[in-house]
Amino acid sequence: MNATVDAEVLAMPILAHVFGEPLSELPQDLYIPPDALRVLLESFEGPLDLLLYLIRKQNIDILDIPMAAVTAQYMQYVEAMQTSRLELAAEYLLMAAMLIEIKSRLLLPKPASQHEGDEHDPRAELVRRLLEYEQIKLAAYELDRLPQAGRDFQLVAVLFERDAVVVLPDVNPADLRAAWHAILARAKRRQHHTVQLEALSVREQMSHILRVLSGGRYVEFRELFDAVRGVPMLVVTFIAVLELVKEKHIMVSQDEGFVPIYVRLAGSEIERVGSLVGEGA
Amino acid sequence: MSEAALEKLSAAERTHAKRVLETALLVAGEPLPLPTLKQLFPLPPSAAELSALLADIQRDWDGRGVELVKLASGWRFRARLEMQPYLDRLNPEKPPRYSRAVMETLAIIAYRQPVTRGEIEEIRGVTVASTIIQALKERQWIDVVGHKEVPGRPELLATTREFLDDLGLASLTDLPPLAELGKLVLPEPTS
Amino acid sequence: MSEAALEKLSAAERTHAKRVLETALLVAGEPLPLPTLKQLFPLPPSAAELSALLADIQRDWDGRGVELVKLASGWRFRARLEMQPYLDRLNPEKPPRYSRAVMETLAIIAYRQPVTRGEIEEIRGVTVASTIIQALKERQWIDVVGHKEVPGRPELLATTREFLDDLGLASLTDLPPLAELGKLVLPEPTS
Repeated sequence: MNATVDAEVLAMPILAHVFGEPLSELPQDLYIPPDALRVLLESFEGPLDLLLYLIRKQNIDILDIPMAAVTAQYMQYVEAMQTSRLELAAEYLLMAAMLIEIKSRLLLPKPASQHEGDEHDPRAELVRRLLEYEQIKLAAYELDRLPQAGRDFQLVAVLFERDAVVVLPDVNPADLRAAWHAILARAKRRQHHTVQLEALSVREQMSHILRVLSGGRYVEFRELFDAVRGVPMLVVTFIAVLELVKEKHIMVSQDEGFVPIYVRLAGSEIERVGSLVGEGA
Repeated sequence: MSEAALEKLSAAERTHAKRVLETALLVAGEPLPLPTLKQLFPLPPSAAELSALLADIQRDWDGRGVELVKLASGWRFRARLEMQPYLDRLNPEKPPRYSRAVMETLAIIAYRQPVTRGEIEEIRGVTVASTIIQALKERQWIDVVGHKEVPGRPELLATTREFLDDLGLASLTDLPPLAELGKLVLPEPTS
Repeated sequence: MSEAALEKLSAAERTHAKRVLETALLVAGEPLPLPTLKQLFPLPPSAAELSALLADIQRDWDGRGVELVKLASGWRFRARLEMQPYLDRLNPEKPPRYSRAVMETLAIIAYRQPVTRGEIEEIRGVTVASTIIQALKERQWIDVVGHKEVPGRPELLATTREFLDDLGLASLTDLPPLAELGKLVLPEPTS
């Protein structure tokens, strides 16, 4: 119901002004000209704020509020308020009712017989609320004075062109070991078993590879290896490829780093466009 | 900030680590906590080494327009306050200040969290417009941390790390202390 | 980039102007053209002075992870490409894998360094594509540490510090030991 005040979330004057000019221009007496009232309404955040203002303006000890005077002043503000901004008045009226209630309870004779020690001042709750509100009001003021990102200081934003850069492959020591492992295994076979393996199957495998490559096909290097047939066959195949390269039967190529290696028959580049060579070698 | 923590690192290692840290902090676009900073390194330095390196970087930036600060969510570079007048010349349209209604609501949430909207209204003595809560949520300064087990199960509101980050605070304890009740004095009007 | 352009400015003015420029460029989030940079100053420096100051800032950032570059749309700070591996650690994406040829080449360089390309080919039993060596150099994982005094003076290749960093190794001695590899090697064909 206080929407018109609160809706001005961003448009309000800065906080310092609340304690500064708008309030200082208010008339000292209780007569409030209509123009000043507008300023007044926009300057106060609610009945507590108005009450606090009245108390502070008159330099009243908040712990000893003269209820009659403050209530009378408050009522005049609220009445002035009602004439122009009725929609704001409800909360102010509620406060007025509370003030009058406190005042009337102060006027009533205390029930002397009981609760002698209980010096319950009906103003206590109001004082507590006023103090609590004032505390928050000050905290809000201090909070607003803290430097704010974007408003009072800027954040560093240096470009990092992540997207413009190809993501590089990751490697861990285990990969490296595996690679070395493969080299060693290969080298071992070459050193110690080449003759034996060759006698066994290298020539056969060479023929097989030539058949696979027939027709000028490009075959990915790894496709030549059939892991299912066991480690010795992998080695044999590898040696066969080497042998074929050495004898210039096939070409092994890689266009650039990180792309598959391709194998094709030597001298078959002119047939790239079509299959001038028939099926079967 | 013990220098001893760095003695294990060679000068070259230290320079290298500082360069990596500085770069990451400059490009991050958000505060980086220590665990994230550790991830930068295949061989993460210890927390003590990292803190010492960060302190070292902080010193490197002494007297420059940008500073490395430790915030609630981590470390980040930001321009010093005194640079703002120059930067404002490039962007004259500054973000607006929030109204008192917003700031009071924010202050109640900051100092009394977790708190319901009803409790905020009780302290302020007026209803709190949804637009205020909405604005603070959109700014990512507050969010809902639960629901109070009372009829209607109202949202329990609290401030976020972004709130602390944006105000340059490392924790809620760095908020300006609340004035003592009973000793409250309003700032003097300028008149 | 004439130094003469700066002679009109005192040392203090120059330091101050550089600080303002550096800060504005670090926070801008977009390239800033010279006319915009001029706006930073109530008393704008001349274009020549501005260029000289920017060149000066560029030099200040030599050897750091971030560089000041002049793009078509203006000046801006950006992270150097070599920082990518570290920055990528912050938000890891699934990286692709190297081909076997690359891995084997790298393994030979790591274990047998310094080593020539010819020696790598000898060990691998196949020719090593220039692109593989090039890619590893660009990745800054290997570099040339000298030349072998044989005909053709081939490059001697070795792994770099970045290589160790990226693989999470403190030193080459942390590579999986070769002695162990004996056990890991494929089963003897006699079996």
